[in-house]
Amino acid sequence: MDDFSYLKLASRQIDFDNFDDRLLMYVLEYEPSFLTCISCGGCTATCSAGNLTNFNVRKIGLWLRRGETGKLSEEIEKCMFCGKCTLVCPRDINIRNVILLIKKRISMLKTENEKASWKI
Amino acid sequence: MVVKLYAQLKEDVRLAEGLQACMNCGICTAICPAAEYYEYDPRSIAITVQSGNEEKIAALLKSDTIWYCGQCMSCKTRCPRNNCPGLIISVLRKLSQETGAFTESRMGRQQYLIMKTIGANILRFGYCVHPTVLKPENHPEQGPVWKWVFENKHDVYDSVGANLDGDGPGAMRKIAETDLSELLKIFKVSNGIKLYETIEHFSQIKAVKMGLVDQNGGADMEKYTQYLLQEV
Amino acid sequence: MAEQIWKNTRSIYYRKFKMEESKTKIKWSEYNKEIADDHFFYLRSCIRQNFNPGAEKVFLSILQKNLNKDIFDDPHHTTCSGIGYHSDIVPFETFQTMVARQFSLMGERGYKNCAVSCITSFGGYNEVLSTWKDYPEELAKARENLRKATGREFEIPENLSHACDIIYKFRNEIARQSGYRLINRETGEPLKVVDHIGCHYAKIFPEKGVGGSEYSRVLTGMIEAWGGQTVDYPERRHCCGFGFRHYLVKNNRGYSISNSRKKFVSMEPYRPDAILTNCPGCNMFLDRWQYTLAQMEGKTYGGGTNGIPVLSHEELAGLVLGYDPWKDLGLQMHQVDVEPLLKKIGVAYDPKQKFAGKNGKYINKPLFTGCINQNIPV
Amino acid sequence: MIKNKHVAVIGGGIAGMETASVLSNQGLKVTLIEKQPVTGGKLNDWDQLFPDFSSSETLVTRQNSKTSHSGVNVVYNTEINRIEKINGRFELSDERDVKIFADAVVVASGFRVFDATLKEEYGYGLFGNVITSVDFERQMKKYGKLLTAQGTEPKRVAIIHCVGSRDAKVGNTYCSKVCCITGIKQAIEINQKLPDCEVFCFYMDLRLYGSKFDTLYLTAQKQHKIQFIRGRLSEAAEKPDKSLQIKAEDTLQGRPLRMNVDMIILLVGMEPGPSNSRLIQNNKMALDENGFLKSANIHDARNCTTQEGIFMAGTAICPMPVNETLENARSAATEVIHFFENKKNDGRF
Repeated sequence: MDDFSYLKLASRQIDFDNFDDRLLMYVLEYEPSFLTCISCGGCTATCSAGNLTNFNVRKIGLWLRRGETGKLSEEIEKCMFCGKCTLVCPRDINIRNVILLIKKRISMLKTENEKASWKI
Repeated sequence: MVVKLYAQLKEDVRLAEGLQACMNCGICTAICPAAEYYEYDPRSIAITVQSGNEEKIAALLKSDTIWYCGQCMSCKTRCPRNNCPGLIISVLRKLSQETGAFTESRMGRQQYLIMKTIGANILRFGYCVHPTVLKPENHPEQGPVWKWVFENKHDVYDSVGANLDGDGPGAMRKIAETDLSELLKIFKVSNGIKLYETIEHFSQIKAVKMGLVDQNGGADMEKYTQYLLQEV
Repeated sequence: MAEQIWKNTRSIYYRKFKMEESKTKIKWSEYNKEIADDHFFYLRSCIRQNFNPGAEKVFLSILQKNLNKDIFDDPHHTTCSGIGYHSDIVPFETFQTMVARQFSLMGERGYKNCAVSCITSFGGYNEVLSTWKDYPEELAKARENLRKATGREFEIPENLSHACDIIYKFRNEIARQSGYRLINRETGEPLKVVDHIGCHYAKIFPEKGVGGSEYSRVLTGMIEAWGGQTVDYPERRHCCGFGFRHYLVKNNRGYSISNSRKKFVSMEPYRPDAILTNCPGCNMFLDRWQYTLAQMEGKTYGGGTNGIPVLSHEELAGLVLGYDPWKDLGLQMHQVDVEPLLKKIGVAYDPKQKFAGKNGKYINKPLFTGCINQNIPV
Repeated sequence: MIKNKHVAVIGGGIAGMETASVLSNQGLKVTLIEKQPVTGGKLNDWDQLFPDFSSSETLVTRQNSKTSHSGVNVVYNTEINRIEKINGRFELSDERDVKIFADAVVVASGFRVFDATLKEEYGYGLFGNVITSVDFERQMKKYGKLLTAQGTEPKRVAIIHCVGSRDAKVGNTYCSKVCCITGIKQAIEINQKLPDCEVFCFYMDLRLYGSKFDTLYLTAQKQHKIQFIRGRLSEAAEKPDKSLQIKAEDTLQGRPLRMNVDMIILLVGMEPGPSNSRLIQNNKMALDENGFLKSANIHDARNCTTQEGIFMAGTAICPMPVNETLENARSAATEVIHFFENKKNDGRF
């Protein structure tokens, strides 16, 4: 039989119907101010880590809202927790806390061994 | 004097047709078949070209990005500003080939393969596609029926009333030498042959750079072809 | 003389027209394009004549014998090089000159209307004509190139129609002559047919398609005129995934199959009896990819081991008009068996003749047909 | 002097009523001409107004009583097709050749709602669960909540901005100004009535220019969990269960996005009124590049048409919300009085 493995491509389309919002719900429970993010990018512009790496705080927020736990668990490690993002946010969101919460929940997951079901 | 890349893009009449003014809405990316399966975003292509930024355009010309578009032109139908990102891509690809930048990306380098197959078919058969060159081993997805057609082509085409390699009209008829020579002359006067030669020229340079050389140190294009076929 | 006036005024007029056009609110569902009535110059398709030569033969026959029209099949015409153009190895300048040569042959034979078999060519001709209207310098260059290369001159065609436009135009006449309806013989229910319109039919120039681009009527009009039922499905307008350079390079074919798969997944719940296409590439890909996907996934999207039969407008018209599925239409060249559809319609056919050569000559058989080899489990 | 002057106001929507009652209160003779059997115009169909969720009906009732108290003569069921200046006065006529003579005219003929069937790819008119923002208002007025075509409560709704606005494909390149805030208002209303329903707004830019508009945006996010996705809707298609598959780009990520929703609401824009092209025929009025009535000067003679003695008010000039329409109508009245008091052209046009 022919080997058709060369034909397999992964879809990049964001599929809202298969969207895992558990991490988002956790963050919103403790930091409801995150609801008001308008993706302006003020945080990214001032970000200490972002000036040294390709870390993008605005995208952290987006990925959180799109249930992309896998991407988050890697990216989040680049944050230096300087807190400048929180200072500049026009919606007064405690972004530093949002990132801390993401980190905390993900490390809890790792110990809880839930990883498999979370697609990290 | 170095002509700016953006100025060169604008020389092609298709750029004005493809890019009037983009307002960054993403309606094109939403339904783009390539955006779903590749790291590709036609909206950002339009925005980059619109910016006229030389560095960014130069980077695009060397990138895989411009080779992801499948030219379905679905973007044209939807754009609220009557732009056509697919047409912008055609212009970028043209410049990428003319400047040799295409050999800097994996997807771009494939132009050599296409020129050697479809490009050669056009001048050899007068058709883009011909059953003698559609070998089942290179087209396993074509399935057992095509394999049967290929292996019994004269009988099969004959049985359905086609005129494979025959004189006169009909499906898959042989194109007369006089017509083929007109095609070749058209390719000569309209820069078609020049483009084939350009692709060949830059591909050879790339092959040498990659160490794919023959005993005399010249480009070994057979090795290069094999390399491209494997490259993923 | 008319040509001269066209040349002098068209550019200014057209620019103005384009601006006004964008102000005009077009109700596409009510839009009709102009399709010539008779005297066509036929332009073949590289892909169709290669994979479905019977479709082109039957198209000529339907026009000449069933509809009593004049259509000329000129042995001198060639590829338009459109596949090369869209995979970027043929410059736009060369493509324009190739198109100009086809027009020159047309004029030489005394024809003014093109009947185009291929959707890529059809879109390409329209792109070239639109460019010549907008940029007279491009037209002048094409004239100069063609003259220099071949000594030929050419005229702009009066009408450019795709073969499916012509079948659409005469769909009711075909229905009157047809011996078969797209109705399930056993249940009396109309057959469910999904359409797939080739992207370059109307996505680039909606005004060149019957009913525009979003809900083109060109294929649904045929289905309904011949008794069938059309089915709308979410990915109806999505590209089949040919992608020119993507199919041509083996390592890129994942793009092609992934996009076709999207369509099959989307149409599966409607359980269509057939897929109707107007583009030679789509017709071939939607047939072949069903086989490949079944080999990869172990299932088909049409239930069973066969898949959903894929037919082009010429093939479906030929079937309802009673042309022989094998000798005339060459439907044995499809991977997905068309027999389930033939049985539903009630088309008479001889199964023994399917893979027979001319005059019944034995020429072997494919290893298997349909999507899954029933003798070897996947 | 002014007391003897007769002003004809074309259009009995809120703009026409406001201008007419102000002029009448100033002692002028005013005839308000309405094509429908009732005044109130499009607001008769609206449920609640942004940004304060006040009742549209209450506003129309107030306008109606103000109009009748001020002594405006209202003519119903009459659609003016022709305005011609004859012997220094204006002759207005409808297709039955009913004639009304006036010393000045105010055109307050309003706008036309964009016909969403022109955006075929959104499936309005084809799919039962694709509705417009106008349909939404009617539904809210009738049933008090949003229901799908199948009569169920939707679990997920997408609100689509810029339908028929900022779109060269349908010939409208301008912004309709009111849609963004209407979308946010409607999103909040859905959440209030159906708290379990997820609401998404697909936008290109959120043009929330009004002083209270951005606050409403914040409220929508904070209290009503409305989600905003930056990307213009490319297509909607019906699935076998009558829900809708929609596609847009999440432009902030640069990735295509697909979503299944129970309903979509198209925020349809404002188009030039259908009578504009007829009204300008027999006088010096003109249309602007978008087909609305052209102002003599968009800064300080916005209510003056290019025909001396013919004025205009409200959305006949350009898209505007209710409160601006009323202000604009009062300023039109001022222009009329100015015209009668001082016929000199002060250089504005």
